[in-house]
Amino acid sequence: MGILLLVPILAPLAAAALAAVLGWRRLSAWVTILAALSVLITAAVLGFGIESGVRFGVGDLLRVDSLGVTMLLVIGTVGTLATWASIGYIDAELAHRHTDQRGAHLYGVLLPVFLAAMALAVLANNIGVMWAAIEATTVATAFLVGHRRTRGALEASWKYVVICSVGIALAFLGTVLLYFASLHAGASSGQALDLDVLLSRAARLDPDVTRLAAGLLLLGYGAKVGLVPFHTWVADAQSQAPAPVSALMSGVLEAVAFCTLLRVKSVVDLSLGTGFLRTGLLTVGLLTLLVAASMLVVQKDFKRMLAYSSMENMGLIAIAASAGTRLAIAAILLHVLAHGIGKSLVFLAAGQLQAAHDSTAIRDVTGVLTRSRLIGASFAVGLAVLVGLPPFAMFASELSISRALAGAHLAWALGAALPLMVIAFAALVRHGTRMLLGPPDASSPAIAVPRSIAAALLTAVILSVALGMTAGPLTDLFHTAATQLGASH
Amino acid sequence: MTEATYTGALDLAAGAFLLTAVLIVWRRELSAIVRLLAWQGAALAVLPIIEGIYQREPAPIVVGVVVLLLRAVVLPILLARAVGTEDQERRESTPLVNTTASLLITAGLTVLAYAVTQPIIALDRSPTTRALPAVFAVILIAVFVMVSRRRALSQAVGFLMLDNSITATAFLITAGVPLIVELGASLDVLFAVFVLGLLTSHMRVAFGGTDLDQLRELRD
Amino acid sequence: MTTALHNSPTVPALGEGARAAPPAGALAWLSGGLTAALGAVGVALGLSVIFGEPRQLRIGWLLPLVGVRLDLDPLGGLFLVATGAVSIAVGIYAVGYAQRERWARFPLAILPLFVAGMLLVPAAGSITTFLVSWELMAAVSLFLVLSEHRREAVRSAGVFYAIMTQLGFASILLALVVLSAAAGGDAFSTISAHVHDLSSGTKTTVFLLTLMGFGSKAGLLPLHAWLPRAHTEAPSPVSALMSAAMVNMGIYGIIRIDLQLLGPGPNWWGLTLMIIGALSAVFGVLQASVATDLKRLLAYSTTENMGLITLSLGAAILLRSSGAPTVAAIALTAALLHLLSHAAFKTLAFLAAGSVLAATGLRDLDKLGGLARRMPVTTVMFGIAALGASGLPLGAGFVSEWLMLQSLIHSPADGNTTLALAMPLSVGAVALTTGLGIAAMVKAFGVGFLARPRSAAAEAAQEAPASMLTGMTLAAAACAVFAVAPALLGPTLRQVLAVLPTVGGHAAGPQLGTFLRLPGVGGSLSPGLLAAALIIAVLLTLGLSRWGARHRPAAAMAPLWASGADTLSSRMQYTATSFAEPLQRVFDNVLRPDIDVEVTHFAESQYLVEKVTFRSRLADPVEQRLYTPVIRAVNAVAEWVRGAHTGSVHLYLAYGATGLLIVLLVTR
Amino acid sequence: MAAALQVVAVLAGAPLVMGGMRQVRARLEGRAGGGIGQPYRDLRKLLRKQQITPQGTTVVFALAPAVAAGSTLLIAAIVPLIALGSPLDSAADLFGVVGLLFLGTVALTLAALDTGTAFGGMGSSREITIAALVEPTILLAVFALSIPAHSANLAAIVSAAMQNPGQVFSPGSVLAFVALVIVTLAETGRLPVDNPSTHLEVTMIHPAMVLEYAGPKLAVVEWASGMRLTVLLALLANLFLPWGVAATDPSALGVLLGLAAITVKVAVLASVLAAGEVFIAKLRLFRVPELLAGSFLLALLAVTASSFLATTTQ
Repeated sequence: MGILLLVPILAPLAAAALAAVLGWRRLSAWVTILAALSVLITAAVLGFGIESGVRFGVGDLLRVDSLGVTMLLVIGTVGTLATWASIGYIDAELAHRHTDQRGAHLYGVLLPVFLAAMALAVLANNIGVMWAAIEATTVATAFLVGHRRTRGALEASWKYVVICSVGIALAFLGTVLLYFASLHAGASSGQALDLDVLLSRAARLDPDVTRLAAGLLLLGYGAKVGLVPFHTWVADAQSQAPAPVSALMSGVLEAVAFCTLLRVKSVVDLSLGTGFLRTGLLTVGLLTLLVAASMLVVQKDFKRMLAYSSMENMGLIAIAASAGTRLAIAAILLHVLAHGIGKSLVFLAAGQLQAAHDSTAIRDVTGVLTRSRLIGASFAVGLAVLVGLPPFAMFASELSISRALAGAHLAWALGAALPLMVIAFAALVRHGTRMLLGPPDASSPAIAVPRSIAAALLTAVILSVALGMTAGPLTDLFHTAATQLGASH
Repeated sequence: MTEATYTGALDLAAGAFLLTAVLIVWRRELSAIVRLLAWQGAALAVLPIIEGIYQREPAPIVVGVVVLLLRAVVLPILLARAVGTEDQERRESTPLVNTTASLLITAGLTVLAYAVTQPIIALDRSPTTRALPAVFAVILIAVFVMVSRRRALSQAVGFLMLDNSITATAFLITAGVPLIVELGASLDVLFAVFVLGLLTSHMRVAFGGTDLDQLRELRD
Repeated sequence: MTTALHNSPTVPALGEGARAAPPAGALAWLSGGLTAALGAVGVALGLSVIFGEPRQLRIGWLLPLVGVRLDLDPLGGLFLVATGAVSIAVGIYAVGYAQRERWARFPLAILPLFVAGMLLVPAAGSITTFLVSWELMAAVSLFLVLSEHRREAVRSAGVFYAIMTQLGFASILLALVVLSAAAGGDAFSTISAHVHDLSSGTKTTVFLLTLMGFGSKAGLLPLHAWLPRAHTEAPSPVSALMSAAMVNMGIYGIIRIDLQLLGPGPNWWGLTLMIIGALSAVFGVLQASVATDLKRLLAYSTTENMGLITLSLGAAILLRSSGAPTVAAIALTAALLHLLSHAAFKTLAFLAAGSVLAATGLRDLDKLGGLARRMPVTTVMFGIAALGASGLPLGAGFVSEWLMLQSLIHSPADGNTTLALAMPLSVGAVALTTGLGIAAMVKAFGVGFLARPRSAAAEAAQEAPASMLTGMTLAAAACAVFAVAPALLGPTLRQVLAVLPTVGGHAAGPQLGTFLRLPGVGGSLSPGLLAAALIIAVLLTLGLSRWGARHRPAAAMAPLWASGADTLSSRMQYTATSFAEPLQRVFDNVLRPDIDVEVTHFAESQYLVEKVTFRSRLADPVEQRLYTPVIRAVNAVAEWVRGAHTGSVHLYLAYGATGLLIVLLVTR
Repeated sequence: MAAALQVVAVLAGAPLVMGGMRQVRARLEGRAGGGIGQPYRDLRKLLRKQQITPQGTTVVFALAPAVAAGSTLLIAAIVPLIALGSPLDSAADLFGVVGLLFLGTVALTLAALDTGTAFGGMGSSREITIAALVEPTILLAVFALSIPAHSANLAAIVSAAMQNPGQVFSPGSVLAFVALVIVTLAETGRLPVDNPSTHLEVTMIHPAMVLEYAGPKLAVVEWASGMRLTVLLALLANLFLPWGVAATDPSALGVLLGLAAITVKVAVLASVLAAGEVFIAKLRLFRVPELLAGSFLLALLAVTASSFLATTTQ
């Protein structure tokens, strides 16, 4: 059983190795898709094969619980969509000479490495390894962000690497401090950073040191989630990265980082009580929402708009996490999954728009719905998902988050967040309408949709609708994850 | 090694560590900064070696030697290569904060570090943790260097300083993190510096320089 | 008159793109049929609940983390019936309308979904289900509003609508989750069982927030501004559904949450409702009376009527807490009856306006006219609707407005200063509303349908196809019932009233028979008898005017006097703008028209005028005073945040460093 | 029975009231006047003229006079002019009566718009403006009147006033009376709101609306406006001075007494009105709202005074 835990990490790595050998070929691309799919299948097997409970693999280096399974589902789902769409994307980039064979080669190698790093981050038992995996995602995506090697891409990747690395470095410092506290709580040096050990000894951690560690971890992983104050890379990186990579960064990477934050929170809450991180999460969550909503209002670039929408959602789940109840955690997980799929939709559609117009300015794009039914509808559905309209799942998750907040006596936070969300909604609807509706300009270029991207988009639309109707067995999974994270009722 | 020599050696290493950081803030010559960084790496490597000698354990010494190789040799060389050949690139252009103010801020940050580390020292009063404030101060100084330096390379140096200081903190308070974590972390740092170096050279091609003030095209 | 708020669409501009889509015959039948069928189901279900047992349904797996819980009681049943009935008429109408206007597939596909969403709202048995169906209804209606998205006016109306409806939703969401958290349950039944444990602060918060949210949906001031935009730009069957059925949900929310769940509230709740209701009614009708866009006029009339209903609801609360439950029951009956009759005549009005729009491509009253000869059935239909909207005898709105006035004048006079001031002022407000409402409807009917056509498009108008006429006829029949035989609704209203604690359950409501009698207070009315007597009197007059007919020469036709010109031109007629001009001048201070008169002289002489340009813009003053500053503030904050993101990596790192310092200082 | 008599009396008496008022005015202005019977002669003349339908008008134009007249007749049948207890009394209360009154106004307004002439539009626009502004005053006055009787039904109001004659001179009642007088003037198109005998088109309201009527239709219009004035004056008189109104199921003598009483009351009121009109000029159209606002205030005071008074007497 333990060996199964290695699949989500090794399968993408194998695909990367193959891509390294073969270069950008159909075969390696399909193997990459299969690798992503294998992550999804592993998640399904892990989730439904056996009764709930935490399992370990490779000694106690890897660990899977319901939260891990959920995150693997997200990685697998969005990863499959993104790798699938990558075929069409890279072909088009090659055709338009935005990249060369070397660039494509690099892309083919780094994308599965990125997936593997994320899988490791959610499966690691040791929070140090978790940290290393998260930092590895930065390294892996640095060149993906700068893939086009234009000035903008270069600038974005520099900022991305520098800002994220500083943030993550602070998280490392926090990890070190937690290790220190854990050692002094009597843990043996080899296991002091293991989650299960930390959880079992949480009550004996030195509160002063733990508080410092928790603050640094929140700040550090917050950088990767896209929370204030290290949020400044998000828009640059996600707007410059290739569409499938943007989808992964926005839909999965941020969520994975948030999942580590949740794990840390479960330890810290046991040690310090819920008050400390609650204050912290609320502060950064609300500030993030404020920044995201404001930037959405003044936005002129549709890819940056999508990036700020990610920030908005991350801010929201940070606020939700501060409630910390079972309902809140379950809602966060649903939110993350729905957001991942929705973001894939909009980013992949946006990628085609960018390819057609060679611009990402909102004002350059009009009448998409009449020009390309598929791209227009995908973008519209994606936006509807993101702004939380029923019948899509983010409506249910936002509703549940609201209930959880009110239930945790945080109605005031909800009251502060809702106007900001309405502002964000207003901005997204305004920009979306501007792009999608209306008569097409006579001079508008045709929007090409490669088959693989069309397939990915259709799949994502179907998934979005289905998830909006019912989460089926996932509901139990989410609730178990919440219980395992020590959430109260 | 006696208790007193041990404490003295630790303090000396930590002091040297802090000193290199202050000098990096002071100096503007890029090659000098890189050299200082190498010295800092050496000071960092000394910490586990002292520990190993004192405890009479080989493992920390091995770790120290690896660290020495990586931080005092490999990474500075990587950076030095990225400094490039052009003359005008060798000096830091006027920093955002002038040298005097920078040094004053550094002093302030050091004081802050002393204040902040008190809870950690309180938990474990040992010679190692007593040296912690000096190392912790470098964390703050490193961040300050990254905020105030205009050249891409100076920022990379700042990042490395940050990483050095965190590693040093780990050595001082926990005698290093578990091996697998250390391995992962070092690998990440290596790659990160590699990436930063590569980006710097790309930047030189695309922007004709490495002044980070040029990176202001992406905004709303 | 040019108004900045709308452009009068012309024939080619309408659905230009939709023309490219394939003709939607079968789809139109399917969609319209489905809509009507859903409506019929709603009516049947509603009636079965009103006169039978409450029904419940729970589906746990549907909607992740939320589940669906439906609980039907007579109150919900009443709204099911209203929504369903409107949907039947609209569904049938839509079959013809969609074909004539060549609707695209998407709006046709989601039309039934809209009805489904609206039927779910009153059926919801828990706050989550309520919120889901509420937002579903809002979202689908938004997409329907956007169906003619090729026109700029439609897009901007759609965006405006989306934002305001989301704002309303946010406030309802906050209120309801606070309520459910405080009461410790999600289902309405649980909440009502624990409502006594709530602190008055919680209740007040919930009341104010729901009032904002539901008020916005009902088009009440000051969050009404979406209504004249969205209802105007939506395709007419959709306008009918929105204006006659969807806005009712706002009232439903107020009744369900604020009157029923939170119990009879304190006095000031009632007073607040009355003030908001009165302001909305007067403001709405004032805007309607100066509007020149037919659909905009009808939309503002919706605000007016919702205001009247809210006023009555407030009066019910106030009367109940002043110890007059019987009179409170009259007020509540008036509110519910008016809601139903409004649904009937507003459906009819929008459908008739839709057939005018379909026939001429015009909504601008200043360009219409002369339709009575070209579209006789539609004209009659609109006439019936307008009569209903003006609250005159024989009209659908008469009985409910009468009940409203009766409840207001029969407040107990026991030295209660609040009542002694509130009631006469309310009577004044209702009266002014009725008076101006008459003016608005006379204008709409007289200028729009009578006289001579004012444009070529109006001249070429043709009567609507059979399915559209059938839909309208159904609505007209409903209007007739409200006008002359409201007794038919007596049992229904009695059942509904019994479940509303505001009345107390024991207080007998007014008896709706051939004669309406108000128990406890004097007052009776028989609309049926009155109608019959009036018809007899008119016939009698016609007979009397035959006196001396033997001596008359044969009847003849003659041209009208053209004030000395050769022939009477349609440009000599009064237009809607000129018709409303006296009212506009009287209410100058409220309406604040923006008038430009530009006189161009001939070059030769100062005294010879070449042309005079007159431009009058009527914007919504509430919008200008309230919305503009808010939007400006949001933009200012957004600009400030944008200014903080300069793109400098140093600055960005400095933010991080600041965060680090704060963490270090806070955690030590 | 009494109701039928009321209808007949109003039908027959309306021209007389008009003629009487014109005669009073003429005499006061120093003219000889056409005599009290002149309106009858006018009506007969008009009824024998050719029926001419203007081109382009619809059935609205044709039916409006009948609706206006019919609604007034119906009012005459409802209100207690001669005796209480009309069979239609419980079919409509004072609010219903006001509604019927407006129905007549609206019919003529629509007819004026239907002609499509500038004058028609002008007249109806002004008429409807005034009607809209009159409505609040009327309904508030109704409110004030209904307070003592606890009902807006006419029989109840009149019988309450008969049982408690002192109440007529209460402040509330007086204020309501003044308010009602003003709205009656506005509703019937008398000075200072409108000038019934003007021929200057720009100043007219009601005459501008009916400008296109001729022959028998004009007769009905004229007749209707006479009846409207008569009914309103009679109603006004009986609401405040109900003396002489016969009880329910009256004897023949009671009916005769009632008839006499109402004749006297209407005659006095009409003469006072006509005499007053000699001394006042027509208000500018945009000053009319001020007058109506004043009457609204009076009515409001009437209501509050009544309700506070009702409190103190209890």
